[in-house]
Amino acid sequence: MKKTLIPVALGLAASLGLTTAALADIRLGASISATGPAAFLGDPEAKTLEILVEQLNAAGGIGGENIALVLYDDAGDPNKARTFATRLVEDDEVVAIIGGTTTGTSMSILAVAEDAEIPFISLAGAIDIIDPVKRHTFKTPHTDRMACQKIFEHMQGQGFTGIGLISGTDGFGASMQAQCKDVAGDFGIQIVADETYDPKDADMTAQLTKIRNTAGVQAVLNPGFGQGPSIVTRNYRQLDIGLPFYQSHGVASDGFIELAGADAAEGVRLPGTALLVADLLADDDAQKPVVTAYKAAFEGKTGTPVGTFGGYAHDAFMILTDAIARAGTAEPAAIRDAIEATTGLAGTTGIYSFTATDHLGLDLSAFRMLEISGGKWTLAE
Amino acid sequence: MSELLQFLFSGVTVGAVYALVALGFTIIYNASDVVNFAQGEFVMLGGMITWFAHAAGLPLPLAALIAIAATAALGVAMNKLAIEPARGAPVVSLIIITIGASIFIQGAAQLVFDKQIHSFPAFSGDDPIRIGGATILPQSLWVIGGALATFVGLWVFFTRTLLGRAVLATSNNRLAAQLVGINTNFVMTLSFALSAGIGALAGVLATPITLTSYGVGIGFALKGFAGAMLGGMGNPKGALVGGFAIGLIEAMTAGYLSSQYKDAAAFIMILLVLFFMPQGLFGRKSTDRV
Amino acid sequence: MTRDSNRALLSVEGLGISFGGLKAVHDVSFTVQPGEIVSVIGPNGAGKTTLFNMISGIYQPGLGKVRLAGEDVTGIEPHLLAQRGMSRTFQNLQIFQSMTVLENAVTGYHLAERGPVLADLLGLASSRRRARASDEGARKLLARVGLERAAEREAGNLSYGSLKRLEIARALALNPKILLLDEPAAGCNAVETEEIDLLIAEVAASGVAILLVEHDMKMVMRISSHIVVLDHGEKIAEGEPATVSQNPAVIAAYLGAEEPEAVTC
Amino acid sequence: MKLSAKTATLLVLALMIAVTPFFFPSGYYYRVGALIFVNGIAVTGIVILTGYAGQISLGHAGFAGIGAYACALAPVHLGLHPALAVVLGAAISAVLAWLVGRPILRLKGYYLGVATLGFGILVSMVLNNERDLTRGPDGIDVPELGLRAVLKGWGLDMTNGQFWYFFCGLILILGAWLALNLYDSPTGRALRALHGSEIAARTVGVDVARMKLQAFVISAVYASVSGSLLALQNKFITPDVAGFMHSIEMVTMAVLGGVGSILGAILGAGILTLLPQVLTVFAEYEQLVLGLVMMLVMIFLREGLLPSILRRLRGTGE
Repeated sequence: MKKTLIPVALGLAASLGLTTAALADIRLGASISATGPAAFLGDPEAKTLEILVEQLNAAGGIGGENIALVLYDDAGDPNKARTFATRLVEDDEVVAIIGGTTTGTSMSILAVAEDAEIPFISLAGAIDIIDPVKRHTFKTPHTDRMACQKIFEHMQGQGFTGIGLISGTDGFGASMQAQCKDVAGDFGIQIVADETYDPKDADMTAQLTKIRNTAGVQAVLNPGFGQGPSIVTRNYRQLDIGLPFYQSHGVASDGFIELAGADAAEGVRLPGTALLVADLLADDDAQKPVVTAYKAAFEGKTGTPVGTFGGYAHDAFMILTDAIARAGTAEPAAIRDAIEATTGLAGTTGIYSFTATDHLGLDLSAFRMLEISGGKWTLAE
Repeated sequence: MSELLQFLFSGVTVGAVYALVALGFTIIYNASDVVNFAQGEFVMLGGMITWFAHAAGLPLPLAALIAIAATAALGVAMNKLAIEPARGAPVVSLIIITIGASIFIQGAAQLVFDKQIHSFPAFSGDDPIRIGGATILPQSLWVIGGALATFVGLWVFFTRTLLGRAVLATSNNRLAAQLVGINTNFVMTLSFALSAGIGALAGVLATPITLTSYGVGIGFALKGFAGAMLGGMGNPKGALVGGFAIGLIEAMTAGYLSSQYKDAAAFIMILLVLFFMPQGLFGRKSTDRV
Repeated sequence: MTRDSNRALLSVEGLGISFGGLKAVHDVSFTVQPGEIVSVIGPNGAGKTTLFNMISGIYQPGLGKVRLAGEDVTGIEPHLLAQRGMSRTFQNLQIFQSMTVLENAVTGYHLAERGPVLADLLGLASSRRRARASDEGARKLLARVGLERAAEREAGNLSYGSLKRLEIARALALNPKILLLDEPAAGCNAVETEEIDLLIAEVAASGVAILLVEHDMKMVMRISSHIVVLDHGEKIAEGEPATVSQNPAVIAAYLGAEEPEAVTC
Repeated sequence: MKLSAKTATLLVLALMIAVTPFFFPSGYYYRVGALIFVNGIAVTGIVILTGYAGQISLGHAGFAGIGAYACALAPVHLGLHPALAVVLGAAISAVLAWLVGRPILRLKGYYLGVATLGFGILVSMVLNNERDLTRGPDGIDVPELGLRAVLKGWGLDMTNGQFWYFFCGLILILGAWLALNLYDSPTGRALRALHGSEIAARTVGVDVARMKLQAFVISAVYASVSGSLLALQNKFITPDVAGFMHSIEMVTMAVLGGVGSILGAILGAGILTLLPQVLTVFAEYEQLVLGLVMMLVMIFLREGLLPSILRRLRGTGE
C-alpha cells in the first residue's frame, strides 16, 4: 500500500515545483508582485533580479559557487506571499529572501523569515518593516516617512506653510498620506486640504478643484504610484492651478514624464535617487559607477527605462551577495551578521551602512530633490 | 458655480466611459441573457492594441480601427467558443465563464503586450477648453460625443433597421424569433461583435485621459456593470443614464462630501434604487408565468 | 340556488386586475364550499389562471376581496395562505427538477415539519424525527397518486402526466382545506385523466373544497358541482353543469373563440 | 450496510486530512493544506447559499473581512481572547448579513449579484479607509491564538504549520458536518425547494424571504470564520481579504468543484488553491491557465468537477 503511494506523492511534490537547481548552488529566494495591482513596481524588480543573477553567474558566481534564484510571483497578495515565503524556507531551503514588493506582502514574508531565522531584505516602503528592528529583516528603500521629510524640507526652504495633499487609496498612497500628515508639523507645514482617489480612477479634477478652492494652499503634494499620479498631473495642468506641484518617489521613472506628458510634468518636483540623474552625477560620486552599470544592464536587456523600484531590487541583491562574499559561507546566520555589518556600500538608492539598531542603512542625504525640466530630470538643489 | 461646473465636467467625462461599457453589457444581455464580465477587457484591448499599433508606426486612426476590428473579432470568438457551448447554464456558471474569459484575456494581454502603463496622444490636443470658469479637455468631448453617438446609433439600429429589429425580437423571445425565420445564431454573433466593438471604442476614446494597462479592464467592468444594473439591465436608455449617473455621483461626492467614499456613494445609490425598484430605473418587470 | 353562501369556505368578491391598462380580470365573484368541486372555465385568455394567481396570492388584486373561512386574505403572501389551508398546482409545472420525486412530495409537509434552524444544523433528534415523519407521509401520498415506484428518481426525468400527479401529491401534503388545481389533466391520456378524476372526487369527498381550471369539458361536466364561466376577464355565467352548458352566452363565447383546445398527449 | 452520503463525505474528508500528511516532503505542504481547509470552510458556506438555496453572492469576502478584522481588533481594543474574537466576528457577520440580506434578497439573479457586490465593496472600502482603526491597506498584525502553546502543555507538540493544518482541518470537518445535517433537514429541503421554484415553494408554505435570509446568515458565518482562521494563521491581515477578487474566488471554487456537493466544493477549493502553487514554473501563464480552466469546466462539466465525474462513473450521464 505504502509503496504504491510514495511515487504518487513524489510525483505530486515534483509537480508542485520542487526545484531542480543543483544543491551545491547558493540558493536565494524571492517573492515579488510581478503581476497584480503592484505589477508596475514588481515587474522591474523581478526582471532586475533575473538580470543580476545571470550577470553574477556569468562572472563566476560568489567564490566559485553559482547563485540559484527561486523567484515566485505573489501577485501582491499578502496571503500568497506568506505561502511562498513558507515554501522558500521549508521546501526550497533558501539561505535568504528578497522581496515583498508591497508593505502588505513584506509584513507577511517577514513573519515567516523571522520564525525561520533567515535573513530577509524587503523592497517596500513602510517604516513598520524595520521599526522596531527585527533581527533578520532589512530593507533597501527609504521609508515613506523619509520621503515626506525630504519633500517638506524642500517646501520649508521655499517658505510654504500650507499645502494640499492628494493621495491614492492604495497601500503606497495611504501610507504616504499618514506619514506626511504625521511629520508635516515638524517642518512648520499645515495640511489644509486632504483628498484621495482610487488608483483606478480616470479623472481627479473634482478633488483638485476642491484643493484649489481651499484657502491657504501654497503647494500641492501627490504621493502615489501607477497611473494615478500621471492623471493627477495632467488634471493639475488642465485646471491651470499654477501652484508648485510635488510628486513622491513612487513615480521616479522616465515613464512618468512620458505618461503625464512633458508639458504637464514641467516643473514637477520629487525626491528621487541617483539612478534618474546618472549622467548629472559628479564623476567622483560614489554612486556613479553602480548607477551607470545598472542602468546600462537593465535598459539594454529590457528596453524600458530604469526606475527607482527596480533599483531597490538591485540594491537588495547587491547587499545580499556582498554579505555572502564577506561571510565566506552561505549559512543564514552568518549572512545575517554580514548584512548588519555592511558599511559604506554604494547602491543605486544611496550608500548603505547597517547597524544593529538601523536595518535601513540610509539617511535623507541619499534622496535627491529632482525637478522635471524640458522633459528631463534635473537636480533641484 | 464654476466649482459645480467643474464637478459636472468631471462626472460627465467619466460617466461617458461607464455608459459606453454599460451599453456593451446591454447588447450582449439582450441577445443572450448573459452579463459579460469580460466587457471591461474589451475596453482594455481597445486601448492596448491602439497603443501597440501606434507605437509600431501606424497612424492613430488606422491603429484605432484595427483595435476595434480585432476586439470585435475576439468578441465573436468568445461567443462561439465560450458562450454558445454553455447555453442554458445557470447564472452562476455564466458569471464564472465570463470572469474566466476576462482573466484569460488579461493573461494573454500581459504576455502579448507588457505590464507597463501606456497612452497615446489625444485626438485634438491637450489644451483645455474654458467654460464659465471650469475647464474640460477636448478628449473629454470626444468621449462624451462617442457615448451619445453610440447610443443614437444603437437606437436607430434597433428601431429603424430590419436587422436591429431581429435582434430585439430575439431578445424578447428566442424561440419565436427562430420560428419567424430569424437566424438567432447570427444575431448572437452580431451582438458580440457590436458589444466588443463598442467596448474597444470606449478604450480608444478614453485612453488618452485614463491611460491603459493590461489590468484596467476589471475596474471598467465593475463600474459599467453597476451602471447597467442601476439603469435596468437590457435597456440601452438605462445603460446610458446609469453610466452617466454613476460618473456624476462619484464626482459630486468627491467634490462636496468625501473623496474617500465616493465609490461607496455610487454603490449605496444602487442599493437604494434597487430597494425601491428591483429592476433598476428602466428595467422591464419580469413576471414568472405559472 | 341550493348553495348557501354562509357555508362558503372561499369567497371571491368583485376581484379584478389590470396589466398595463388592460383589464385581465374584472369584477369576478363566486364562492366555494367545503367538499364542493367548483370549476372555472372559459376560452383561452379568459383570465382563468390570472384569477387563480390572485386568489393564491401570487398577484396582488387591483380590486375586490378574497375571503378564506371568513377572513380577508386579499393579496397576502402565498405562504401565509398555505398556513391558512390553501394549496395549489400550476398550469406551467413548478416541479423541483433536481430533487427526487419523494423530496418533491416531502416539500408539501414543510409547514408540518419546520422547526428551529439550529436544530436542523446540529442534526438534533427532534429535527430528524420531523423529517422522518414527513418522509413517511410523502411515501403514502405517492402511493395514492401511483408514483411510489418512482420515489427515488430525479423528478426532472418523469413524464408530463406523472409530474402533474406529483404536483397534486405535493399540494395534498399540506392537508389543505381548499385545493386549487390549474389544468390537472392537461397533457394526460384518457386513462390518466380518469385516474385524476377519481382522485379529485375522493379528495372532495373528504371535505376539501376544490377550485378547478380545466379545458377538458367532459371532465369538467362530469365532476363539477358548480361552474363559473369567464370570458374576456368577466364572469358571464355560473351554475350547475347542466344549466351552464345550455347558457347561450357560454356557447357564444366558445364558438366565438377558437376551438376549446384540450391538450392531450 | 449502505453508507449514507453524509457519513461517506465526512469519512472521505477525515481520511484525506489524516493520511495525506504522511506523504508531505516538507513543512510547506502543511501550509498549503491549511489554506485549502480555510478556503474550504468559506466554500461550504457558499454551497449552502448557492448550492442549496440558489442565491448568488458576489460580496461574501466582506464577511471574511469582518471575521479577519475582528481577530485583529477585538483582542487589542476589547481585551477579548482571540478565540472569542472569532465568535464575535461571526456574530457581527450574522447580524450584518441579517440586516443587509432583508432588503437585498428580494432581488434576483444579476440584481442580487450587483447588490451583494456593492456590500462587499463597502466593507473593503471601510477597512481600507478607516486607518485609525484598521491601519489601512498596509494591513494589521493579528495576535497569536495561543492554542498551540496550550496543546504543547498537554504534551502535543506540533510545528506552527502542523497545528494550523490539523486545526483548520478539524473546523472544516465540523463545518461540513453542519452543512450535511442541514441538507436533508426541514430547513435544507425548504431551501432546495425555493431554489427549484420560488413560486411553488411559497405555495407549499415556505416563507421564502425568511429562508433565504437564514441561508445568507449561515453562509456569512462560514465566510467570517474562514476569514478569522486566515487572519489568526497569518498573524497579519490586509483588506485584500474583503476584496472583490476574494469574493469571486470563493464562488469560483464552489462552482468549479460542484456547488451542489460539499465534497465537490472543497475539491474546487483545493484545486484553485493548488493551481498557483503548481504553476509557479509557468508564472507567466498562470492567469491564462486559470481563465481557461474556469471556462472549460463550466462549459463541459456544468455541475462542477465532482458531480459530473461521479455521474459519468455511475454511467447515468445524459
